Amino acid sequence: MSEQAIPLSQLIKNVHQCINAHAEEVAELDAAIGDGDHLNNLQRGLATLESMSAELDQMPLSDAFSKIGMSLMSTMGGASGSLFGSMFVTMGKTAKDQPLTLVGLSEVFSAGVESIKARGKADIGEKTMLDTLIPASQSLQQDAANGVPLETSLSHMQQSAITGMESTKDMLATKGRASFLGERARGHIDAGARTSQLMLCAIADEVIKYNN
Amino acid sequence: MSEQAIPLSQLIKNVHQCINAHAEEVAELDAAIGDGDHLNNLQRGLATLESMSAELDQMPLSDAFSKIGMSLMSTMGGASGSLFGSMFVTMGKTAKDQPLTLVGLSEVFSAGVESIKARGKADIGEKTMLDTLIPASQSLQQDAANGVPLETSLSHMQQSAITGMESTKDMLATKGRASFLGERARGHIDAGARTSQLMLCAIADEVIKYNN
Amino acid sequence: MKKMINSVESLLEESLNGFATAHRDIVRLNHQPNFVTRADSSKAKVKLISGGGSGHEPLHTGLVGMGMLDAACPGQIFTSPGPDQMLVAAQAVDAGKGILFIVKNYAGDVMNFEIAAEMLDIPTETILVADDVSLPADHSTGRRGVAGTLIVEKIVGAAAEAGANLQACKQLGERVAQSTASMGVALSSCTVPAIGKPTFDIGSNEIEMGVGIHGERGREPMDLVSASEIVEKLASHIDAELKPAAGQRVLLHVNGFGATPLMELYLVFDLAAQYWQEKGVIIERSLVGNFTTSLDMAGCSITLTLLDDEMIQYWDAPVHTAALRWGC
Amino acid sequence: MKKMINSVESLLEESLNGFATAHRDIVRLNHQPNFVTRADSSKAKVKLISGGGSGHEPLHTGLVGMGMLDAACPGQIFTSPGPDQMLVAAQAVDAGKGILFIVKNYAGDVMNFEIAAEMLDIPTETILVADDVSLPADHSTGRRGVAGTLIVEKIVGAAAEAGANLQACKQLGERVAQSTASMGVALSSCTVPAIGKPTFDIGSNEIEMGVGIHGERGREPMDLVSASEIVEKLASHIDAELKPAAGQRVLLHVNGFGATPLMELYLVFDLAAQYWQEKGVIIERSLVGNFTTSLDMAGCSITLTLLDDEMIQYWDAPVHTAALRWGC
Ligand SMILES: Nc1ncnc2c1ncn2[C@@H]1O[C@H](COP(=O)(O)OP(=O)(O)O)[C@@H](O)[C@H]1O
Ligand SMILES: Nc1ncnc2c1ncn2[C@@H]1O[C@H](COP(=O)(O)OP(=O)(O)O)[C@@H](O)[C@H]1O
Ligand SMILES: [Mg+2]
Ligand SMILES: [Mg+2]
Ligand SMILES: [Mg+2]
Ligand SMILES: [Mg+2]
Repeated sequence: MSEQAIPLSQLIKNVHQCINAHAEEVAELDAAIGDGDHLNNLQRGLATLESMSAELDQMPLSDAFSKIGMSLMSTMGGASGSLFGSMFVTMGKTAKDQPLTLVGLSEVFSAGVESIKARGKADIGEKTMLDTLIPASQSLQQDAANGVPLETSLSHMQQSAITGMESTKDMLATKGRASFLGERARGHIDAGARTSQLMLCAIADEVIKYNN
Repeated sequence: MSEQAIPLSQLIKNVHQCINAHAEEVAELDAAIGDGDHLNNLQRGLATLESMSAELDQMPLSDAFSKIGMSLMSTMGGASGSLFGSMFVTMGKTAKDQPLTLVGLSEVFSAGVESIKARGKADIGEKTMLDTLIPASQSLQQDAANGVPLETSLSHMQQSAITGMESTKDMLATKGRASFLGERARGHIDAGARTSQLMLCAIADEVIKYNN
Repeated sequence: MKKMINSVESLLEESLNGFATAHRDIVRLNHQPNFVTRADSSKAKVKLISGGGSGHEPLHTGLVGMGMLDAACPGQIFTSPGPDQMLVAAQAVDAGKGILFIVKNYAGDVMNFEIAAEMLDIPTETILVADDVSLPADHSTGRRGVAGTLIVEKIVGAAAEAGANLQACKQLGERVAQSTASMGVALSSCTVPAIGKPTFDIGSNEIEMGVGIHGERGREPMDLVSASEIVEKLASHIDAELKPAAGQRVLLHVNGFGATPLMELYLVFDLAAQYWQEKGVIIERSLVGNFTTSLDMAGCSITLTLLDDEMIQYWDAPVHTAALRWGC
Repeated sequence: MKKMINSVESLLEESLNGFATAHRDIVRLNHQPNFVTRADSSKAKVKLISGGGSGHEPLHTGLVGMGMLDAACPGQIFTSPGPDQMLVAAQAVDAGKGILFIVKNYAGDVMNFEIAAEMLDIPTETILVADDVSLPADHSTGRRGVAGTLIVEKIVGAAAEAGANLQACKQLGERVAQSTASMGVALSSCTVPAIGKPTFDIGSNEIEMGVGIHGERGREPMDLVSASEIVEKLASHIDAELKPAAGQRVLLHVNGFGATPLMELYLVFDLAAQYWQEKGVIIERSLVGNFTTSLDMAGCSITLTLLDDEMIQYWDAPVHTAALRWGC
């Protein structure tokens, strides 16, 4: 896989805009059951990606993913920086051996999500970003395997991401800062689950638009 | 002068009650243009005096004044502790040589007020307790010299104390903490002027009641 | 929000610059990536590196210097540093005797230090400090690392200074960490500059028991009670964990979160010292002040460490950092 | 009001007890009247005694010890101590070489120390510190004494330790006091426990320039501006007073009022250091932290002292107190 189907710069810009549009909500989610810095961490990371997006557009996708991963790690910091960072670094490695097809991309995404599980020693149901990412990735993999058309696959994935994100609301947290609050964390959506969902949806929207 | 015309314990109790009844107002005056501790300083001093008032009743007036002065200095602290303390220590010294008459007492009081002027390097018009004490003392001295009856003299003194206290409202402060505020101190009555007036009025009321 | 800053974005850099200027006899500051090292890193010894989100000052930058840390990696406020900070800091101070990372047990810190260790090709060991007993020992993420971290850093720092090797340092540090328990209470939230308002609302008659150090809510809110009752509650949790016997020597550390007057911290110390003295425990060493802070949060934590001769000797050994200094 | 206390009445005593227990290697506490002395007062030297209202901790109790104060007399919160405290403290530490009182210029402190000096029949001298340049030099009460007091106490403390006599100590102290200027800014009021609510109201976008250290309002309220503008304003007042020439060596002290994060204090230090460095002034020594506090007030003050060789030597001399320690 080497050519970019849709310029990364465009996706990054859209993701960044989407997060900015939900800034207040995201800040409040992490303040409610975390330490309140998630919005800022993410914005710092996305601003960095945006500042180097012209360069990213010129790179093979696998190198671009690696570069994104390293940049997110160093500019975001925090739990989410190491997790999103690990995800893209792993996606960079995996993308080398995969064709630029829906099947290939769904494998790359799935490998990225696995690396988050490994790095965070976490799984679905722990009230983290994984509650968005795992169902989204599974939905995409399944649709790709079944030859579901791109646009339908993407909107299935969006739906899975939203359902997963919403499922965190009533969970007890067992990973991340929210776990320290015990029962008090119930009733709040996890910040990382929400931003993961927002970003996935923004990317899917953009791809769908680009393909029409 | 050796016998107490009216038990000091009774005066102290009344003064203490009067200050407690105006607690909130006094606290706010010192908070507005001072540092907010005047009420507490005074209450601490008065509580100590009340706790030893049985003992004070048994003493010659001059010794009682000296003891009151030393106690106020050590339990009140602050500017007002050293000033009220100096006043009573001086009154104790002066009372030794004075008859227990209105003339004698007015001389003792006046000497006490003079010692505040000396210790505080201050005079009338500087927005301090002296704006209550100097006019009150002068009124008493004048009435005593003119042979005005006790009750009338005391109510004149009360009136002078009130007028003096009220005069601090529009003054610029040149002594005490309020002086640091410049023009911002205008419009507020000085805390020490108010408590001095309250105490003088409480004493006078009690003496008038006692004599009727 | 009221802060003496120029902008949320430049706060950390400007503050680090001021720190480095004020303490240029002790430290050097590196930019991009940010880390602080001793002014002189030449000594051949095990190098101690700690770090974490900013906003806890003087932890950890203020603990860099002779007898304590060799480097500290400050992240953004309440945000773990990225792995490149630890990576480059380790390369900068390495003297061939290995690197010991001292990490507060928070997901972000743990993962970022872990990534750095994986990227380094010099020998590293990691001590995880997890002293916050407001969480049960079997909590799903492990307990948080809080004010006890300073005690681990001081004692292991002295050992490394005295020439202990990497394994010895790690073992000592783990022994200190296991002998240390902390618990904190918040009277107010703090205000993270990037957010611009208090992280959580708290009633005027309410406190949060069992808080960490990131301005987050505690385990449970409760009514504001007397200092004696607060201390009793904190101390009994710590006591249940460490179970000091009569005659046991301890280090008692009362740590302010940033906005609590020293008068109150000493009052809390007084009550905590009484609590253990009544059990026959010996308050052998003490430390009172704002060391592991949460910006402008009001409240404090109590930390107890069970001491032995070796720990006392290393605690007393000379230290020369911005925030702790004695013996030199 | 949220405070970790048992009662307003017992706060001071309990806090002093905790202080004395935590620092029993350095100090002894006397009750009724309250004062703190060094653990060992036997040395034949000029004895330095300071004091003032409580609520400014670590000033002055935290500055008692070798190389600095011999005794400190803490009054109630923001209330000068009574003369009996200074009287008995002086008698307790006197070693026949005289007593030097170091007094912040506030009416209450001045008068109570004055009364004590009149009552004592041993030789005494007094240094009045009046370093707050937010007031004009000809202010009717003189200027207030604020954070510069610590600098006078450190330098004269070292001189007394080295054997300087009473007159020499007084002269040196006055020289330091005259070479020192300070100015402060408040971002919040503080809450005096006995009052139970903030001393003054302040808008959410307002600061008070030119505050003293008793939680009182400043000379003028102004809009919250950037740290650079705040520092420019404070520094220019100080500069106009001391007029340091290019090449002049100075001590730059940034003092927190109690609730300001160390991050912000270092940022202020950075800006202040730049201000004078741009004029060619040499920041020879520095001190950043919460030393002269106003309970839980947010804000800080900047203090500058023009140094000469003698002052530098005494500043660097060993000191061993609860709050300042180096060289030993
Ligand atoms: N162990 C973990 N595994 C997966 N996700 C995690 C883990 N810990 C935290 N997270 C995610 O990270 C998010 C918080 O990120 P952020 O606020 O940027 O970092 P920090 O928690 O260090 O302040 C949480 O909302 C959660 O979704
Ligand atoms: N130099 C002075 N001369 C006369 N009265 C003074 C002087 N300084 C202060 N006062 C009085 O003392 C009062 C303040 O007392 P208090 O609040 O108890 O002490 P402090 O000012 O030390 O906090 C002022 O309201 C004023 O009336
Ligand atoms: Mg967070
Ligand atoms: Mg007052
Ligand atoms: Mg964080
Ligand atoms: Mg006062």
